[in-house]
Amino acid sequence: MTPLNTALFVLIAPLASAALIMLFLGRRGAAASAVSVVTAALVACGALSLAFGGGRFTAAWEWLRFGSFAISIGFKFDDLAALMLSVVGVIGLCVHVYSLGYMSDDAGKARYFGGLSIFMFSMIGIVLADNLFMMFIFWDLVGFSSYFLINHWRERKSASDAAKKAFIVNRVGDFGFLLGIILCYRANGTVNLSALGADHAVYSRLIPLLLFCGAVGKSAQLPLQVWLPDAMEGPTPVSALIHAATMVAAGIYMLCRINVLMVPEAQSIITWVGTLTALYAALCAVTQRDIKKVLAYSTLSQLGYMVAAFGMGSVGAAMFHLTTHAFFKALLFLGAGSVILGCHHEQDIFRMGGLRTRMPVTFWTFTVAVAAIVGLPGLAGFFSKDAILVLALESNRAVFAVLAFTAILTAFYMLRLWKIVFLGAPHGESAQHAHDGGISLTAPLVLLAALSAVGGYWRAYPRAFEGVFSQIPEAQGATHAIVLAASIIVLVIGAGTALAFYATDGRDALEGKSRSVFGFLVALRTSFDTAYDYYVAEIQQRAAMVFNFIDVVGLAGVVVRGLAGATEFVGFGARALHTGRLNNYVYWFLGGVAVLWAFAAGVL
Amino acid sequence: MKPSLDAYVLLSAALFAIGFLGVLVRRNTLVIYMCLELMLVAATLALVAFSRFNGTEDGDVFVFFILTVAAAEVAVGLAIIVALFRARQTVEVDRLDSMKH
Amino acid sequence: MAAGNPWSAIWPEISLGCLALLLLVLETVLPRAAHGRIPLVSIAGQLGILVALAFNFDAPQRAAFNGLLMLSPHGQLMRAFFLISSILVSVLARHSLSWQRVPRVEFHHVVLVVAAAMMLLVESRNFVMLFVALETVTVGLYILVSYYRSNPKTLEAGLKYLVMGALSSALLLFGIVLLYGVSGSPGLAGRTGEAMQYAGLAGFLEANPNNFLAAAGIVLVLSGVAFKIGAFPFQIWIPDVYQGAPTPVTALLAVASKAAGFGVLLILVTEVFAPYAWLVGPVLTIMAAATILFGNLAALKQNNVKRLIGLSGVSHAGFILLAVVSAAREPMAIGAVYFYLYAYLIASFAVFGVMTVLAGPDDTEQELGDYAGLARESPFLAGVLACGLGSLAGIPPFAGFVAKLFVFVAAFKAGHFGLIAVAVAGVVISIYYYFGWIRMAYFDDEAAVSPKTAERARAGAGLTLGVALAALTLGSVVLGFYQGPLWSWVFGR
Amino acid sequence: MSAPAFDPLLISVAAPLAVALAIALGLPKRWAVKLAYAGFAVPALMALGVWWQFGSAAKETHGYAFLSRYSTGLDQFGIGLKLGLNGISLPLFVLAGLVGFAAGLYAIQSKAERMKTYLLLLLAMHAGLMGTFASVDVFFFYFFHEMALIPTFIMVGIWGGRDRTYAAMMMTIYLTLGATLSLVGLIAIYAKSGASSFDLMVLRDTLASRPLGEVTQEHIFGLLLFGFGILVSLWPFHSWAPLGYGAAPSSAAMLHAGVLKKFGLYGLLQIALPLLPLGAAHWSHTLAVVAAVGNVLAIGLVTMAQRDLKQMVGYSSVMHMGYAFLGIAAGSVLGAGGVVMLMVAHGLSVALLFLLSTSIYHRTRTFDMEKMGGLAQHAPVLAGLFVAATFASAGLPGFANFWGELPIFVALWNFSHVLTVTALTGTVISAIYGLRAAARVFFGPQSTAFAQVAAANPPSDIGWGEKLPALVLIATLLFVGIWPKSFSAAINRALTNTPAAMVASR
Amino acid sequence: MDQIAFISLSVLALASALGVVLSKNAVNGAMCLLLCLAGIAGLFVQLHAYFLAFILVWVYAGAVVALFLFIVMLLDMQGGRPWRFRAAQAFAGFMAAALLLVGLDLLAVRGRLGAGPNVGQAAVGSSLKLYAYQLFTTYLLPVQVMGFLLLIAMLGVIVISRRIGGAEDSR
Repeated sequence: MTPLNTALFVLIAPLASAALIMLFLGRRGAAASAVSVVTAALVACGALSLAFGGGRFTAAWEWLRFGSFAISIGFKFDDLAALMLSVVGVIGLCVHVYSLGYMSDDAGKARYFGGLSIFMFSMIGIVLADNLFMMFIFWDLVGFSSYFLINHWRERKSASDAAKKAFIVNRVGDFGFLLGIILCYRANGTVNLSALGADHAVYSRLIPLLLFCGAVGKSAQLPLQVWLPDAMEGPTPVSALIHAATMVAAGIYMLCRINVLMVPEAQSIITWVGTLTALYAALCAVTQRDIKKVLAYSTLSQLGYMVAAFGMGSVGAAMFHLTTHAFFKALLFLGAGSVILGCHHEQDIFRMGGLRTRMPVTFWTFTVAVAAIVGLPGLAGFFSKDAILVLALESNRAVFAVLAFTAILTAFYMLRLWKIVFLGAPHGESAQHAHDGGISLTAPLVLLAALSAVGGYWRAYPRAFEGVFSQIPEAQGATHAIVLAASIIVLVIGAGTALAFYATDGRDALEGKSRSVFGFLVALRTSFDTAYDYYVAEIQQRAAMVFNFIDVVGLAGVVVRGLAGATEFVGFGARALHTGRLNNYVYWFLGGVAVLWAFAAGVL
Repeated sequence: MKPSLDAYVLLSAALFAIGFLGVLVRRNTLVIYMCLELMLVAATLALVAFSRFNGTEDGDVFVFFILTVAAAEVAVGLAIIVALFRARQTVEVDRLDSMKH
Repeated sequence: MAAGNPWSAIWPEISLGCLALLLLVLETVLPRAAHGRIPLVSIAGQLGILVALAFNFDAPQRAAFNGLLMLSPHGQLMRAFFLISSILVSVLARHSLSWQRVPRVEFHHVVLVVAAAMMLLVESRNFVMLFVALETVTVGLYILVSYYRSNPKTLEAGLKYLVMGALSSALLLFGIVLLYGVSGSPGLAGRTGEAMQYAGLAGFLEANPNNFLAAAGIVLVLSGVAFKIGAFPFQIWIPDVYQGAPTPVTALLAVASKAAGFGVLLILVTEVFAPYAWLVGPVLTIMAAATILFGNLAALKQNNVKRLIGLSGVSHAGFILLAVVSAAREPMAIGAVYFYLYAYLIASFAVFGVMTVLAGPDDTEQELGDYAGLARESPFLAGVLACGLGSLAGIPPFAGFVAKLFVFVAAFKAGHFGLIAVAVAGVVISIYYYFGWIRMAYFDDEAAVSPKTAERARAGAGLTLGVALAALTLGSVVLGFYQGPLWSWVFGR
Repeated sequence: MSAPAFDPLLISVAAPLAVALAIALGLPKRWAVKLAYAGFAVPALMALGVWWQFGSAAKETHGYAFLSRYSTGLDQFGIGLKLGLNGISLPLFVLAGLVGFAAGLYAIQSKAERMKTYLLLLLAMHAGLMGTFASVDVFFFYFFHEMALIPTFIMVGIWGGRDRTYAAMMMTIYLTLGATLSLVGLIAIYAKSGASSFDLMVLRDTLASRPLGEVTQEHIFGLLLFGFGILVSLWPFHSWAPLGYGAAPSSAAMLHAGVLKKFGLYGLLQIALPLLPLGAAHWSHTLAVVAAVGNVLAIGLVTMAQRDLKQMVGYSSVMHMGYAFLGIAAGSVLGAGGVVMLMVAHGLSVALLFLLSTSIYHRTRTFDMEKMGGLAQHAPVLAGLFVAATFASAGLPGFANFWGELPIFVALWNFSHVLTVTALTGTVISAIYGLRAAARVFFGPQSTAFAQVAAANPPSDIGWGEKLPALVLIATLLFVGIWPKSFSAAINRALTNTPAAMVASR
Repeated sequence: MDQIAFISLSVLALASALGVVLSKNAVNGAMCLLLCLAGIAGLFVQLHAYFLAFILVWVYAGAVVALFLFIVMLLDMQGGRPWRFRAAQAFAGFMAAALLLVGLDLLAVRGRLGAGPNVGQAAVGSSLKLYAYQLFTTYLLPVQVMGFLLLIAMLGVIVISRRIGGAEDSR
C-alpha cells in the first residue's frame, strides 16, 4: 500500500467500523466491540507504519465548490501529523483494549464502541487535515463524539448535562475558531496549511487569536475550561482517550499547525492564558475528592503548560509535552478506571485507601505515571516539563515563576491522590474487596507505563519525528542548571509537603486544618460554574423569556391579533350599516349621486 | 315671450328632486312609489322640452316607452305591495326590516 | 340566416321568447299531470339554443335594426353567458321550486324573457333600446325576487329591490335625458339629433369634452349602471335583497344581472364616454377601490350565507371594475373582464347550487352554522362547495385564479398601482370568510351537524342539478389548468 | 420544443395528482392506500432518476435539462406548462420528491381519521410541490405553489392539534398575503420587462439585454422580498410559522416546513436575484440586518424559551431561514450556493424533526418538554434519530446543513463583518436549544409525568412505519453531508452560468 | 300668454308634487299626484306634444293613479299612522333636497343650455301619425320587447297577488 492509501485506510476504517456497528450491530455488543477493537488495532498499525515508514506527502480532492470558493478534503502528512497520528493510534488501541474489559457488562456496549470508532475517525481527520475548513469539520465531529460518549449513561441527568455542556462550550470556542478561519480565508485567499504563508494581512493579529479560541474551547483553557471536569461523567476509558490524551490536545495540535500565522502579540496572550490555566487548574485539583476530577484538573493544568509552551514560540516543546502527557495521563486515567472498577464504581478518594496491596498492577503502573507527571527525573514528564521551563526561563521570568509554582502544586496534589488512594487502610466496603482486573485491563496499563517511563528520551526515537523534536529547546549551561535545580526543588517541596500533610485516615487534611484555605480553593474552583450558571439562568434565559414574550404577546398577540381584531371591528361596522330600512338605503344613493355630481362639477 | 328651455329643465329637475325627497322622507310604501312615478314623469317633461327646443325627434318617442314601462312597473310594484300588506299587515318601510346586518 | 333580415340577427333572443311562449302554451294545453315536465322542456330548449349558438359562434360585427343593436363577438360571448346562466337558474329553480307552493311554469317563462332581454341589453347601441331592455330585465327581476310570495321576507326583498331599482332607473333615465338634451343643443359644436344612438352621442362628446351638463348626465347614467353591478355606494341593497330572494334568483341577480351591468358599462366606457375619461376614470377608480374594500369588510363577519355571498359578489364587482378601469389604457383588460365574468359564473353557480340543495322551504335563513359537518354528510356537496369557494377566492388550480391574474396583469399594464394594493388587501380579507365557510363544511369540531342539514345533504342534489354541479366543478378546475378555448373565444377575435 | 416521449418531470407531477383524482372519485380505502404508496413513490423515484442523470444530461438549454413544454392555450401571454430543471431547481426537486415520499409513508402509517381525504390532500400537495420546482414558467411556478398551499391549510384545520382552527386561519391569511404580494411582484416583472412572457428563460434573456430601471427594480424587488419573505417567515412576519407548525399534523408540517416554505427562497434566488440585481443590491442591507438580528438572534432566543417541542422546532425553522436570507443578502455565487444547500438540508432535517416530534408525542402524549425525560431508555432508536436530526439542524459537519451554513458565513463576511458575527452566534444558540431539547426529552431520569404515562402505555421504540421515512431523510442528509458535490456541482454550474449572475465573491 | 300659462302650470305641478310628499295620507297623495300629472300634461300641450299629453293623462291619470287609489282603498290605510316629520330625518331629508336643488341649479347655470331657440317645426309627439311612423319603423324592436315586458308584468301580477293556497299551487 502506498502511504496515501494507508492514510486513507486509517481515516476510513473507523468510519466503516462505526457505520457497521450503528447499522447492523446495534444489539450485538460483543461483535461490535470486536469490530471496533480490530479496527483500532489496524489503525494503530497503519498509523505507526505511516509514521515510521518515512513517507511524507500531501494530497487533496475537491469537496465542494461555489464560484472561486472551494473546500477540499486533503491530507498533509508531515512529521507533526505523524507524531500526533502515532499518539492517537497507540493510545486509541490501548483504550479500545482496555474498554473490552471495562465495559464488558455494559448494556450499551455496541453504542459505546460505535462511539469510539466515530471518535477515532474524527480525530484522525483532524490530524490529517490539510486545510482549516477540513480541520474544522473534524473538529466539530470530535465534539460530537465527545458528546456522544460523555452521554453514554443516558439515564443519568449529570451525564446528559455534562455532555450538553461540553458540546455547547466547545461551540462557543468554535464560534471564534470559525470566524478566525473565515478571516483567514478572506485575508489570505486560502486556508490550506501548506499554502498559508507568513505574509500578514489586514487582520493578522485577530486571526491567530480567533483561531486560538478554538483551542481554548477544545483544550479547555480559561475561561472555557468548565466543561472538562464535568465531562468525567463519561466512562473512564473515554476520559482517558478523549478528555486526557487526544481530543483535548487537539487544540495544541491545531495551534502548532497554524504556527506560521502567529504574531508576537497573539503569542503573549496565548502564553498567559496557558499559564493561568495551568495555575488555576492546579489550585482546583487540590481540593478535589473525586479521583477522576483530580485527574481532569491535572489535565487542564498540563494543557495549560502546553499552551504556554506554544505561546512562547516552541512547537517542539508543546508537542513533546503533549506526547508524554498523552502517555502518562492516559495511564493515570486507565489506572483510575481500574481503581473505580475495582471499588465498584466508587470515585471518592476518601473512601478508598490501601489499594496498594489489593491492586498491585494498578498501583505500580499508577506510581510510574505519578512519577512521570510530577517530573521525577528520568521519566517522561521530567524531560518535557523541563523543556517548557527552560523556554519560560529564557523568555519570561514571570511565566517561569508561575509554572514552577504550578509544578509544586502538581506534585502536591498528585502525591495527595496517590497516598490517599493507595496507602493506608481501606475506608470503605468496596475498597476492601478491590482487586486488579483481567488481562485486557492490565495490559494497556503496563504498555502505557513503559511508554511513560521511556517516552521522554526523544533522541531514542527513530528520526520519524525529527521535524518536531528538533524544535525542542535545550538548555545550555547555567540555564540548564537552574532549571534542573528548580524542578528538583519543586518536586521535593510539592511531594514532601503532600506526603507529610495528608494522612490516610479517610478525611481531607486540608479541610480539617485550614477551612479558610480550603474554602477559598473550593470557591475558586466553583467560581466559573457559578458565574456561568448565573449567566445562563439569569441573563440568557431571562433574555429568552423576554424575547419570547415580545414575540408571542407583542408580535403575534398585539400586532397580529390586533390588526385582525381591528379589521374585524371595521367588518362589524360595515355590516351594521345594513340597517334593513329602505330610507337609509336611499340616503346611500343620494350620497353617491351627490359625490358623483361633485366630481362632474369639478368640486372634488 | 315664451318660456325658455332653462325654465322647463329647471322645473323638471325640481320635480325630480321633489320626487327624490319623497322617497327619502316618506315611510308609506305607496307614497314612496308615487314619488318614484313622479321622478319618471319629471324626466319625461325635460325630454319633451329638449325634443321641442332642439328640434330632435327621438325624445318624444322615448316618452312613450317611459310611460309604458312606468305603467308596467306600477302594476308589478302594487302587486308586491298588496301581497306584502297581506303578509305583514303594514306597508310602513321602517317596519319592514326583518332582514338587516 | 340572411344578413338582410334584421330579425335573423337576433335569432337567439327570438328563440328564447318563442320558447317562453311555448311554455305558457304547453301549460294550457298539457294535462296537469304533465306540468312537472315543462321545466325540462325549458332546459332542453335552452340547451338546444346554446348548442346552436356554439355552432354559429363566429358572427361578424354588424349593426342591426337601424343601429339599435350591434352584433359583435363580445355580444356573442355575453349571449352565451346569459344563456348558460339562465339554464343554470332553471336547473336550480327546478330544485328550489319543489319546496314551494307557487306556480312553476311562469317562473321559467320569466327567466327566459329576462335572459333574452339581457342579451338585447348588452347588444343595444341606443339609449331607448337600452332603457326598454333594462326595464324588461328589471321588471322581470322584480317578479322573480318576490316570487316566493308566501314568505314575507321574500316580499320584503322584492319591495326593497323594487324601490331601489326604480330609483336607479329614474337616475339613469334622467342622465339619458340630460345627455340627449345637451347633445341636441344647437349652440354647441358637434350638435346631433341622433343622441339616442351611442355613436351619435360619442361624436358629440368628442366635440365637447368638458361640458358640465354632459358630465352630469354621464355620472347619472353611471350611477344607474352602478346599481346593477352593485358598485359602492349603490351596493347597499344587495345583502337584503339577496337574502330574501329565492336562491336561484339570487344567483341570477348575482351573476347574470351583474354581468349585464358590466356588459353595458364596458361598452359605455370604451365606446361612448371615452372623451370623458377625465371624469369616468377617477370615478370608477374610486368606486372600484371602495367596492372591493366595502364588500370584503362587510362580508368579514357575516353569518348568513346569502348575505355573505352577496357581499363577496360586491367585492368581485370591484375586481371587475378594476379591469374595466384598466380597459381604457390596456386592451387586454376587456378580455380580462369577460374571463373574470365566466370564472365568476362557474364558481358562483356551484356555490349557489349547494346553497339551493341545503336551503329547503325557508330560503331566506341559511347560516354558516348550517354547513357544519357537511363534508361528513355529503362529500360531493362539500367538494363542490369547496371548489366553488376556492375559485371565488382566486386560488389555483381553479379558474378564479387565472381570472384574478388577468385582472392584475391588466391593471398593472394600465398602471393602477394603488388599486392593485387595495385589491391585494381585498384578496387577503376575502380569504378569511371564504375559508371560514370551507372550514365550517370540513372542520367538524365547530358545531354539531344540524338534523335539517343532514337530511337535505343526504337527500342530495338530484340528477339534473348533480350533473350541473359536477360539470361546474370540473369546468372550474379545467379552466384553471387549461384556459385555451375560453381565452381564444374571449381574445381570439 | 415539444414534449419528450418519457417526461419524468411531468410524470412526477401527474402521478400524485392522478392518484388524488382517483381517490376523489371514490376509490375504496384499501385500494386508495395502496395506490397512495405509488403516488408518493413515483415522484421520489423520478427525482432520484433525474438527480442521477442530471450531470450527464447534455442537452441543456440555458442551463436547463429535461425540458418540455405543454400548451395551455395562453401562448399569446407567454404562459405555458414548461417543465425543466437547472442546477438550482434540481436539488429542490429532489428534496420535494424525497420529503414527499417520507411524509407520505408517515401519513399512511399514521392511521389518521378520514384517511382517504388526508391522503388526497397530501397527494395534491405533493403534486403541487413537484410542479413548483419543475416549472420554468413563472406562472406555473406560482400556480403549483398555491395548489400545494391550500391543502396545508385544510390539513391543519382538520387534523391539526391544539388551536388548530385559529392556527389554520392565521396561516391561511398570512400566507395568502405573502403569496398575493409575490404574485403582484411577478406580474410586475412580467408587465414591466416587455417580454410578454412568463417563461423564465425568455424573461432572463430579455432582461439581460434590457434591464429594468433602478427604481423599478427596487420597487419590484421590495414586493417580491416581502411577499416571499412572509412565505419564508422573515422576521417580523413569522408569527404564523410556530403556531401553524405547532398545530399542523406531522405530514403536512413536514411537507410545508420542509419543502413548500422553500418556495420563497427559491423564488428570490431563481427569479428575483438574477432578474433584478439592482433591486437586490438596494434591499440587501435591510434584508441582512432583519435576518441577522430578527430571525437569527431574536428568534434564536425565543426558540430557547420554548417548552413545547413542536413549537420549538417551528421556531428553529424560522431561525434557520434567517441564514438563508443572509445568504441571499450576501448576493454572491457563494452565498447563493450556500442557500440552495441549506434549503435542501433544512428541508430534510426539519421534516425529520417534525416526524420524530410526532413520534415522541405518541409515546409521551404531550409536546411539553417539561413533562418528558428519559425516553431514550424506552426508545433508543428514536433517541438516536432525534439526536442526529438535532445535530444536523445545528449544523454539525457530516450532515448536509453544514454545507449550507458554512458558505453563507464565508460569503457574509465580505458583506458585513458585524452581521457575520451575529449570524455565527446562531450556531451556538441552535446548539443550546437543540441539545437542551434532546436532553429534556430523552436523557436523564424519567419525569414523574412521563413515568405515569409510561406506566399506563409502555412506550415502544419506533417501528418500521416511522423508521423508514426517518431513515430516508437521514440517509439523504448524510449522503449530501458526506458528498456535497452531488448537488453543489450542479448548483455551481447554474449560478456561475447565469447571465445576470452577480459577481462572485464581492 | 305663454309665459303666464307656463308659470301657472309650473306652480300647479310643483305645489301638487310637494303635496304628494307632504300629504298626511295616501289618498291625498294620490290626488296631488293626479293634479301634478295634469299640470305636466298642460306643459306637454304647451310644448306641442299633444299626443303625449293625451297618453299621459290617459295612462297615468286614468290608469296608474286610479290603480293607486284602488290599492289605497283596498288596503284601507286611512287609519294608518299619519306621516310626521321627525326632526333628524326631516333635517337630513331637506338637506338632501337642498343639495339636489343646488346641483340642479348648477346644471342650469353652468350647463349653457339657454341659447336654444324654440324651433318651430312640428314635434313628433304632436301628431299621432308621425309618432306611429317612428314607433313602427325605427323603434320596432323596442315595441316588440315592450310587448314581452307587459306580458311578464301581467304574469307577475297574477302570480304575486293571487291568494296563497289556491288549488293551482299544489303539484
